[in-house]
Amino acid sequence: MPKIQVTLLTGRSLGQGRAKEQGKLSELYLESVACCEVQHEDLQNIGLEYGNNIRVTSNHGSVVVKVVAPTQPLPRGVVFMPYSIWATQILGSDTEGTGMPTYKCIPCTVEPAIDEKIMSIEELTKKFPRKRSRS
Amino acid sequence: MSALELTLRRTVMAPLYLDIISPDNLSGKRWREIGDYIVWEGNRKVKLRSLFKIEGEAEANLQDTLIEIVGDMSRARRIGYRMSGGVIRVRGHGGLYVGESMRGGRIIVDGDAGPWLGANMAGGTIEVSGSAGDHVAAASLGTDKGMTGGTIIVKGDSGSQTGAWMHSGLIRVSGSSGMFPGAHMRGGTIHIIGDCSGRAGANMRGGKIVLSGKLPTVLPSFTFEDIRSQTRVDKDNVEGPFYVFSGDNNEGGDGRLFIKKASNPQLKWCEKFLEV
Amino acid sequence: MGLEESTFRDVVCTVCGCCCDHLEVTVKEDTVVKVKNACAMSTSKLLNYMNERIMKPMIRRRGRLSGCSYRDAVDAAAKILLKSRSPLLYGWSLTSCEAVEVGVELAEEVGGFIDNTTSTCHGPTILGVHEIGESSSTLGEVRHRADLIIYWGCNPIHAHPLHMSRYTLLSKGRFRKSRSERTLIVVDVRRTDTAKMADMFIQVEPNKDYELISALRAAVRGDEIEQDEVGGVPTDLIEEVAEMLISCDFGALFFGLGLTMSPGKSENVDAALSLVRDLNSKTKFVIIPMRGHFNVNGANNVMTWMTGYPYAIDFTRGFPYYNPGETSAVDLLARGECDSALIVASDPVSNFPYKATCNLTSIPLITIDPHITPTVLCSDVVFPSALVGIETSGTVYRMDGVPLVARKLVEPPRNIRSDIEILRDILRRYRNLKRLGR
Amino acid sequence: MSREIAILNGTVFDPTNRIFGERMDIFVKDGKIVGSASSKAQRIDASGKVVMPGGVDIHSHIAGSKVNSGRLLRPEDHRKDVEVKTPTTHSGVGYSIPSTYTTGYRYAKMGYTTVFEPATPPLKTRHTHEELDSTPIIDKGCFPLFGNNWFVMEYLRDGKVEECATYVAWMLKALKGYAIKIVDPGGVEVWGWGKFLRHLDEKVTHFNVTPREIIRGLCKVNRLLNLPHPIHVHTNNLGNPGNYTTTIETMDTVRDMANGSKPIVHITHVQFTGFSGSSWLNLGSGAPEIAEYVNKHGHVSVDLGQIIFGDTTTMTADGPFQYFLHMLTDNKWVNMDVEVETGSGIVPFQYKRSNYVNAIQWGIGLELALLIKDPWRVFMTTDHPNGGPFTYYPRVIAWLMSRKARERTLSKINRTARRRLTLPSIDREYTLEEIATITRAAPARSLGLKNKGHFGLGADADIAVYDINPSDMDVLRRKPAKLRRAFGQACYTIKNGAVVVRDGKILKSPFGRTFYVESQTKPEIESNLLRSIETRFRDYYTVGIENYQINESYLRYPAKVRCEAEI
Repeated sequence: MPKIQVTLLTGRSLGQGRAKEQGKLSELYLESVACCEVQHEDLQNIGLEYGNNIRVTSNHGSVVVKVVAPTQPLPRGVVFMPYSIWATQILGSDTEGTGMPTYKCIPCTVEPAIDEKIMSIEELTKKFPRKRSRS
Repeated sequence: MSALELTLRRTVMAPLYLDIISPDNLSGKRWREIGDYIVWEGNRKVKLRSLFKIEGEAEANLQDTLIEIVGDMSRARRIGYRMSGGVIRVRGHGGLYVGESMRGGRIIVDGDAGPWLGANMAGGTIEVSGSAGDHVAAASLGTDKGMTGGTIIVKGDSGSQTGAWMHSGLIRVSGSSGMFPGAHMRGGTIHIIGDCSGRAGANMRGGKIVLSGKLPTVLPSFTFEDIRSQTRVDKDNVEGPFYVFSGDNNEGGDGRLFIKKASNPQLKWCEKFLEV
Repeated sequence: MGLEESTFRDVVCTVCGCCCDHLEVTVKEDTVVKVKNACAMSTSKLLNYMNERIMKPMIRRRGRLSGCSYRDAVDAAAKILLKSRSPLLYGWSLTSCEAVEVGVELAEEVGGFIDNTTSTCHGPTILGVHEIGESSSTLGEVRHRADLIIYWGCNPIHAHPLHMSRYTLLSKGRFRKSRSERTLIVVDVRRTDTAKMADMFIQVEPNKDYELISALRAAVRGDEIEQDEVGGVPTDLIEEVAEMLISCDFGALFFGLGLTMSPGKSENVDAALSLVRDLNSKTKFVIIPMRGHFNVNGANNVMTWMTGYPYAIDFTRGFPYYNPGETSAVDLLARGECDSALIVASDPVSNFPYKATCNLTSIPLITIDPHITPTVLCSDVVFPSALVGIETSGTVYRMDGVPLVARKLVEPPRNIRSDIEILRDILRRYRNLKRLGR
Repeated sequence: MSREIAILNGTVFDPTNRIFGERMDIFVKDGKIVGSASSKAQRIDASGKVVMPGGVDIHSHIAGSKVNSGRLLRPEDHRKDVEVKTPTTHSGVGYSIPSTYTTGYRYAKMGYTTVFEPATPPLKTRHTHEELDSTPIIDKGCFPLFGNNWFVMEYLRDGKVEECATYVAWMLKALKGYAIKIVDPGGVEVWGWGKFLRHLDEKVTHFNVTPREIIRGLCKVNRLLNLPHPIHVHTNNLGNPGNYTTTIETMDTVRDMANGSKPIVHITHVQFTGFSGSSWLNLGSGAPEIAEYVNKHGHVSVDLGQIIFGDTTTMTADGPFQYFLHMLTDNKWVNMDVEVETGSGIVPFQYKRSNYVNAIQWGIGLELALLIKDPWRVFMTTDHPNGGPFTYYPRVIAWLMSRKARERTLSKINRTARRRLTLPSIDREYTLEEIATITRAAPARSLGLKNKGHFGLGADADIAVYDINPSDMDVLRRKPAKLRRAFGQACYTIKNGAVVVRDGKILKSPFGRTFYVESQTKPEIESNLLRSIETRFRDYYTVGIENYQINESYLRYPAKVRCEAEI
């Protein structure tokens, strides 16, 4: 399988900002945030087209999202995901003693995941562990 | 010398404030008295006895006092706070703020230590057999004075901002270090034997940082000075050769950065400034 | 409020830290029907705030959330907090200062941690300020005086859509009348839509902001930079920019999460604050963080005047203690140190890193929020609440610390209370239970 | 339910009513001083103790955006002084910039019951009120800043004093402010460009008006509006050697407007503007000259701004001065310029006994207090937290009352400074009635608070009982530590008729009122004004005029002070 090393940025986008106010269970929200912007040549390197699903993997986790064209030009080797529960699946909790986890400049790999499904919000929330027994 | 042994009885799921555990507080105390000491576990006050099995005896003389703590203390804070003598040995994770404001004596952690190891330390020795977290020897928030004396030895890795605001003393990290070792440093020595993630000596005004491993790049506010074949760290000679930089010029600083030549071929560009 | 159509003027927007106060909102039959002067995000919020609302309190029973009475929910919440040794109270940026005040009182009473979303947006900025201070001003100063504007690691076109037109580049000030009297420099890793408007765009390599600022500081001091390029930017260009910074009459540096969220975090901000401080010995320069989340600055302010500290406050020992990295939400959760959580007007399950979230969902979780969010889906007790600035009024702080009142425009849905009421009721119930020895 | 208290057999000091240490009883009913009480009254035995009206602080930075920025800047300041939650009090932090609750408690513990925040940027005054509302026990108020306000400067440039007065009246009403505060007139506007203004007659860039014109103009405005408190002036050139001449010039520039015996200008923290000499090396005390001027001219009052040796946080609306202090000390620095109105700066600072300049400063404050003869025109302040935290007031009182206390400190300060100060040769020791005057009666009168600072019938029942036996005064003067302790921990503090402190412990913490003035101008004048500033307001500010104004309902317990304007 082709796989590329990239630097992941997460951030706000106008689409995410607008869709968030529509409701986080809405189709529009999933459309606008369960995605990853990848630069065109990078995408060709792994033999994919916009609209395919990809798997983004960091040291801390892995998630399947749709690959979309950058709304704002990206340099090569840099990919962008809007803030969302999909992006946080692959973020680490280390804060360098500042309280702030690293949301930007995260080394990741991107690979095709054409046949894999993008999980919905409900599915993702169910993935989290169940309650510890209340003692 | 006999040891006072504290063995954790149960898992602790809340922050545990153990600043009371130091030879200064416990030397010469009977175990019954020690068991009655109250510490905070989250928002509850609990007796030391309910947390630890307490065995052995604390020597009457401070310098001879040995406290052994057994268990995972990763949620504990400030073991050895302000201690001035004696020995604490933690078998397990040492927790946060191990040896904060320590003035003398020795702390040994057989395991990892959390962030703020030896913060504000003024004297004594801390040895960690595993890795340490961020802000080793740091200053408390808002102040400009971190470590002012003593020695910290970390056998594993250390996190970012190792030795930030350090004024004096020695830190030696055998493994690699995160970003910003010696940030805002005013004096003292930091030796990192492994690699460093970058930005060594940012805003330093004085002191010395010796990097034996790889450093991605030197900050642009440093000036290349020279190549030295070796340098001294504490009483030892460390073999180079080293590229020597001075800075941080942005702070009008006069700190020294020793970067091992052999590990850092990417810094070869600076050799063009060598006076032939 | 009546069936008549009525229009509110000078309405304060409740989306980002710009707190634009010139919105015109038309209301009919307790519904917003028209919004004028607002940006896309704001319009979307005002027209869609009824989407996915929670309409009644819920409690998790046998693994499922189901409706319950308000009293039962208050009781359940109070009991969770009463049992807890280290509860975490998190959120606070989408609510009013008045609600935050009650929140701090609750945190003190229950002996818990209170943190606001600052810790995952501009927390590092505050840590930088602790060390360096800041040379700052209100946005109006920039509008009237600035002839040089820098956006660094932020993208106002997307995140603060009216920032440029109301306060900076495109605004009309007393001493700067038009766009042509101002210069815009944008520094970013991407050529963002904001960058497209710049007179000069500097593309920095990811995670090289610190190096670039260091180089700029050196160039401003007049030091020679020995490297040919820094962070992908040629040294000649850096020197040119430094010259621009020194020779302006009034410069303003706005920075965003590009600095606070990249590795280095508080040190990145530290460098930017130092750069601006240094520049003040040559000209006038101010720096303003692009605070994002509506009233996050208000939450900082309230916490600061009540406790001395802006966020990440530890009340477990009965007095305020503060140390982000130790007492901040993500770190507490990552270390598994909290045994219950109360989330107000925030969605940490969507925003926190995976490991921290896992610990959050595995402890008893109380959420107060107007909308269904992933955090709500993971909660044990859920309170629906009224939206500040739409269904209830309250004080909010703009990114530059200008306080405003966000007004009530419509009635909230039936039986939906404000954050203040809910928090007060939980506090009251908690005190009663405690007095009764639970 | 009527709440009655009888304070029996105390030695009462009520300078306003010419009661100087008489053994008498004070009665309280429903929050007011009354002539007698029923047998149901709570009885407080004050025999062998001193009874004074509650303290009134005319100038203390306790609330608002710069105070909060100071808190934010200094976690290290809070860490060393914390207050733990008790059944009657909230937790908090203290030292130089205490949190709001702690501020209220600590003032009350010293027997202070009224405090004024002396500098609020109008645009951020809502913030000031939020903090004042969060400060328990004490009554309070705030002074909005006018000395660099664009509208004010434009009106005065154009000679439109009446329009300016209408504007100021509207602002005070809109902001719920209490008095006109002037800080470094014109200088802060110039600092908006990073520049400095040095003389009273230097033109303000772009505005074609001078500091002298601003001060004179606002003094006239104050008179036209009949405001209860005179203009409250922080002069130009603060912190510069030789600035005592600026201070005297500032006082003198309004001399011709004097009106009977009532002061028309209040110069605040005059210690900071009482430097003689031409450099830091030959800095001296300008206190004798200033005191001489004050002694000769009834139109002036001053407060001290006494410094306390130790660590503190300086904060003022004087942005340029704070920048200067930052450059001097290399300490961290916050600057916050506020559009159209003002600025502010914050720098942590340490006053050292061994430092020549600091020692001179310490001497200036005390010399002023001791050389100005009329205690009704000099008030005790530390310009909290600029000179030092307000919690050090007992120390200042001890210095004023006890020569011995002064000598002890003098023996430890910089030797050159000691040689150059007049202080060692001053014998005066304040009496208890003089202390009662400079800490309560006089500031209350200066503020025009008719029901504060005295025990006349109907006055507010704000009372402090101190463990001082007046017959032991000679002993106490030799043991200043006892004096300090007594003034630091009131036996009783009664606020609004309720016992809030007993033996230095908080019993309960009700919230006090917020005073603001409404000077009634003719209605048509005000509506004309609003019409005329509407467009300009939009051009000047980044908020709408609707959102700028603060409703009375925004305050927890508003207390309006009315006055009649002459326009």
